[in-house]
Amino acid sequence: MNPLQLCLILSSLLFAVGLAAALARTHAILVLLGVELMLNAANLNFIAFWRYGPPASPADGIMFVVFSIAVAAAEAAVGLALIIAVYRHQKNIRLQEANRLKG
Amino acid sequence: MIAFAVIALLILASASLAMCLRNLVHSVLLLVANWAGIAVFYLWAGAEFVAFAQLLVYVGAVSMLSLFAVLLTRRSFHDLDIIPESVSRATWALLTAGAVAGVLIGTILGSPFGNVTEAAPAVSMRQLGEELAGTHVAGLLVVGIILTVALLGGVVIASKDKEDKS
Amino acid sequence: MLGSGLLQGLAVTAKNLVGSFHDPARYTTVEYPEVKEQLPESFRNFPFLVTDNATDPMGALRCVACQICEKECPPQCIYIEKSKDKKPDATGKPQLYPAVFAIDTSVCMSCQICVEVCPFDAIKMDQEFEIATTDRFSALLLNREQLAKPNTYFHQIRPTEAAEVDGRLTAERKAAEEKAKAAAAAKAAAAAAPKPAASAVPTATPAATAPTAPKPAAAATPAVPTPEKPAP
Amino acid sequence: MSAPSENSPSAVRPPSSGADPSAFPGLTSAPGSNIRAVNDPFHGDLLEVSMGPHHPSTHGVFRMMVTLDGEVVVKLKPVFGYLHRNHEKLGENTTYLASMPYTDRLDYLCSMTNNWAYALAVEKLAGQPVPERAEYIRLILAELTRLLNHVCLAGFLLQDCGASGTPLMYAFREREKILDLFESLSGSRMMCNYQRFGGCRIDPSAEWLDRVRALVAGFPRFLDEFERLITGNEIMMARTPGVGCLSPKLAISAGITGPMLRAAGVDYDLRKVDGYGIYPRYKFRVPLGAHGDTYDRYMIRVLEMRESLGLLEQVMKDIPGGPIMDPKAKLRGLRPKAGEAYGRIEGPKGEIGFFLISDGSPNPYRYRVRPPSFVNLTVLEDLCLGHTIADAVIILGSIDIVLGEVDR
Amino acid sequence: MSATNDAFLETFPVTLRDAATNWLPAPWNWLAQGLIAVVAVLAIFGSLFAILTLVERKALGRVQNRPGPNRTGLPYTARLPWLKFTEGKIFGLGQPMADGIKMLTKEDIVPREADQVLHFIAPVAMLAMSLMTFAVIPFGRNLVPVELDASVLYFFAAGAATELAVFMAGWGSRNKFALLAAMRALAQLISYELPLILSFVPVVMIAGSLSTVGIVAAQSSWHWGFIPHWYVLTPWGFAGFLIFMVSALAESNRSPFDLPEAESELIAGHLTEYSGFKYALFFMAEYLGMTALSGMAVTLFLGGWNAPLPFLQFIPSYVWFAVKLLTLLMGFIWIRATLPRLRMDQLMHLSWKFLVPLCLVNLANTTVWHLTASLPLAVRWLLCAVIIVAPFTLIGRSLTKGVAPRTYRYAE
Repeated sequence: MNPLQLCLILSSLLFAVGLAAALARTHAILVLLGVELMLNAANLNFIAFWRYGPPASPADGIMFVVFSIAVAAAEAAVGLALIIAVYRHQKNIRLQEANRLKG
Repeated sequence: MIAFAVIALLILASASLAMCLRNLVHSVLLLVANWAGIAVFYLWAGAEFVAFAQLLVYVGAVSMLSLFAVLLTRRSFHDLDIIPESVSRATWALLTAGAVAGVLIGTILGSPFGNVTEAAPAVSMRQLGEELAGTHVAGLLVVGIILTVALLGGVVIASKDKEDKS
Repeated sequence: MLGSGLLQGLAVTAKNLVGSFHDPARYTTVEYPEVKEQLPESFRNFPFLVTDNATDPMGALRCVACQICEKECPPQCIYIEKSKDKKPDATGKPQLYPAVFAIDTSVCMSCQICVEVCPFDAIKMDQEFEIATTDRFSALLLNREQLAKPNTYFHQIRPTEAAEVDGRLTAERKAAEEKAKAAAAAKAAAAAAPKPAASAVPTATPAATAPTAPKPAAAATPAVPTPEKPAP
Repeated sequence: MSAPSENSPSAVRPPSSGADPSAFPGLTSAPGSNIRAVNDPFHGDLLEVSMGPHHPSTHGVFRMMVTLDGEVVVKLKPVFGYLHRNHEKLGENTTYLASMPYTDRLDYLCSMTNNWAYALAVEKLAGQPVPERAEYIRLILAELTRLLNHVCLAGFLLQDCGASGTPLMYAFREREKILDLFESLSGSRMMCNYQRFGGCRIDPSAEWLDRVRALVAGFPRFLDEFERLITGNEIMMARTPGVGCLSPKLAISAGITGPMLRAAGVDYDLRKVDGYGIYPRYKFRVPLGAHGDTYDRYMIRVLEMRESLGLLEQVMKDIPGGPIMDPKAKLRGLRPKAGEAYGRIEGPKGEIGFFLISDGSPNPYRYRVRPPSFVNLTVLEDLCLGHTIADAVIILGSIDIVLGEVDR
Repeated sequence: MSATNDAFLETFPVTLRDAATNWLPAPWNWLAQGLIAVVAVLAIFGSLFAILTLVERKALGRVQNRPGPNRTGLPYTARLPWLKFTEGKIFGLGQPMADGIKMLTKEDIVPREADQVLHFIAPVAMLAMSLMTFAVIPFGRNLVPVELDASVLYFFAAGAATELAVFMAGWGSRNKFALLAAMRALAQLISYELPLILSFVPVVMIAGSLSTVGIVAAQSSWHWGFIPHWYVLTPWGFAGFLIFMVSALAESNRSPFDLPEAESELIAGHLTEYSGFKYALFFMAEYLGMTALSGMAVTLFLGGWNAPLPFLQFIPSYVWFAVKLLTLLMGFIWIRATLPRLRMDQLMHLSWKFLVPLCLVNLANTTVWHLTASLPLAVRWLLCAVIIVAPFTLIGRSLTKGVAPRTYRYAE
């Protein structure tokens, strides 16, 4: 097994953990954080390929991750704001009960 | 390789623990540890800039956001313990995740990767900056706009709507 | 402009910081156990009993156990037991003396009312304030022996008031002696021929600017009702 | 914590202008529009915090049960009595003279004015005249006490604002000078026990009067420096204006007196209204605020200090000689005729008054204190609602309470 | 570089390190050098912390017209002939040691309801994070523990984690005051992170480097031989420096931004339930964080270890760094001695409505500076000064609107 494969396996395991959390938990914050985990797993892949993959432009992998981190930050901010807004309306952030769009 | 093993253990253990715990604050803090672990992984892989960006954004900012969300959506100190999830739901989730992981790992192991480059690609800060402000300047602008919109959107969504104060 | 007020404030503190090294008005700390400030003469802490004779303090207490201070003391921290016998006082007149005189300094609030009401100048305020002890009870309950301090000590801590008191007391003594003499003479005269005695007896009146408050006329008002005493 | 369970009607604070405006027109709290009802189940959770009795900024053993919405105070319950010492009952069970040292311990910063108010009440009751010189000395001491109290207050207020002790230490530096004067006159720095019915206990020497003159001459320099440090400070200007506004209406109906009332713009100063002592003979002005907020309360005190200094300068010029104590004054065994009297003066904190009923015995039949800080404290909740917890602290500081007087 | 580069004193620390480690084989050599750097940082800044606590208390005392701690001496110093006059008190120099002993021997109280793990981790994490930031500060010409390409980024990434520790402390204590403090700390630290980072972006732009060593090197020359090239002497640099220092005050929880531990409001904030050694760790972390931020300010704006004038270069570079660092630290203390505290909402306004816009303006200002390089220096300087002072005045005026000093009427 070469190091690239190891890194990829690590990232897929991390992705699986995030997926399991997003599916199993009902607390909205945890679901959102599970999604964050999956995003991070993807970023791991970029870096792994940048490090061990066939040489392309030397900064491409890094560029990908930088943009991905920025977008992830935006996603987290909006997601958490949404959660707070939902909580304001329903006093609860269990996802099963947050199935109405109108408060 | 030992370093990789330690980092991988840190990442996976903190992630799975975070996702299993009942106490939300602990979950978030463990996730922060996980993010820090990922940053260490980047460092290990030689991507300094990404590692520090990861630390700054995730450990510095996203963690704060999550903690704020946790604090703002609770009723008391003891309100944090989440009700246990239903067993069937958890089972299905684990099965799905396991299946996905299996497929992914199977693919990874089955694919021929050939020879990996051993030497880490050398990227200087200056190079990165030029790339960011040159080749990828469109992306940079778009990200800037997305972040601004997200900031405004976050503020608008989370701010109290005054007229709704019944 | 924003920040000018802050800069002004910073200038003030800087001035004080620098001033504390050369300007005594900006360095007001007195480092207590090494340096002690001169106490003002009127400083008061706890009462003490004045005795006229330093070598035999118990024999020469001015206190005659009239118990006025005991009755007037606001927190009721004075306890007096009268003696059974009488001793001659400074004028030679036989007087009672306190068999027990105790002040609970843990209760005393240093108000000086006992001093003001004492008709005999027998109790005065002390200036000793380093009286911390490790025992809350017995060590703070001062008895007659601990309370008694000679008149010279009184002169030492409060020269003006002591001189004034001494002057008044000597005048009173002299008057009393003259009165006694006159009485004796009158007696002798009465024995010789029954006619009214000379009644012009000069009595000393306190000066208007006395450092203590003017006292009620004399000990001649014993009709002070005792306030209800709290249960011991 | 359990906000939704709190459904008692008294806990409801309606958003705008009070439950029953007709009942107590002035006494409805005037919270800002951002105050929510305590039992509103919708908007977030409330946190009930017990500030005190051992909290750094409650000025003693005072306790505030504060209900917070985030950082905003939505309910505040003052709890006091931790320092209750049975003052009034003690006064009824001791002689008139023996109550005098106890009055020192009411507002232990201003024992001289407490003494004076009590002496005034007894003098009224017993019909006791006071010599001219004593009146002068009393006025000097009262104004010095005002300086002392206000300068302390300014220091403590800044301490509550979070300045790490510096203004307070400057204030105490000046207060110390006044306390030294008190000590050399009466023998004690704070528990002066100086006034008597019918005059004062000790005649001040000429040297002492000179020291007062020197102090009065040097005080404005300190005040200028103090104001340079504080008054123009942007942080102070951000913290205090508009915080804890007291409307004149509420102030009058709640019985507020002293600088707090005058900061609300009501012209009421017992020195002018009653004209007790020799105040009517001298010219001084009474500063009045317009907003009744914390900044006004602070500034009114600073301005009052300046007025007091002017008054002292005038008074120090013509102190008459003569006795300090009425020679006929009876201290021990005073038995006033049956009757009642109320003696009040303008203390530094407000109207300090003593109400006495005599039944002809050596002890008063009824002895009642009207403590200014206690009455001023009653509007605390009204001032604090809608402000943050940090503001509640400085509002409490600007009310100027001394727990010895509040709890008695 | 001048000839003083290899003066004995200048190279002394490096020579010493090399002498101690050169005999080791290559990888061990590297490890030993790193370890020596860590130990040196710990020792120097640990003792600086100790002295700083004493200096702060003494300075506060002097400002308040009192001497400050001056009793606690060190044992046996009274026997030294040249210290005899101090009677063993040596101006209170023993105070930090006594404090340390007191802190160590005090009972460590953990509330029963507290989150034991977080309560324990918080001080450790706090201290670890503050110590990590020292890794990239160039203390002298060749004295930087770790030379990174993106060291400025590293500094702020490591510093960002301290707010988590504050949160852990406040949350883990299960105390309402501590919880309020935790909320405050989160909001404050995240709000001031932004101006803190934005304020030095101009420096990075102009210096063209994200490495601290490179930034210092870019400042190490003189205009006309006597005006140093420090960034603080340019209009945008000065504005950036001020914003940086204000944000640094807030980031290190120092007065007037000490809201998380606002004594008069929240007792001790997130430290309410801490005692003994854990409290000492927090205290230490606070001071170390302050020192690190000051060190960064020196590096970014004050020319790092460069001497102010060319002929002063004979003094070793680390001495210059120390002098500048101590000056900034004294500034921190001076401000603490003077200013009252802001309120939470005002604190946020200051950051979002004042500092952040100013930072953005400053960024534009820097561009102007960069593009007008052809103009004479004085013209360029004035132009940029106007560009930054005008918005400062305008925004400042809107910030303090309606709070002018009042006039009062008097009743006769």
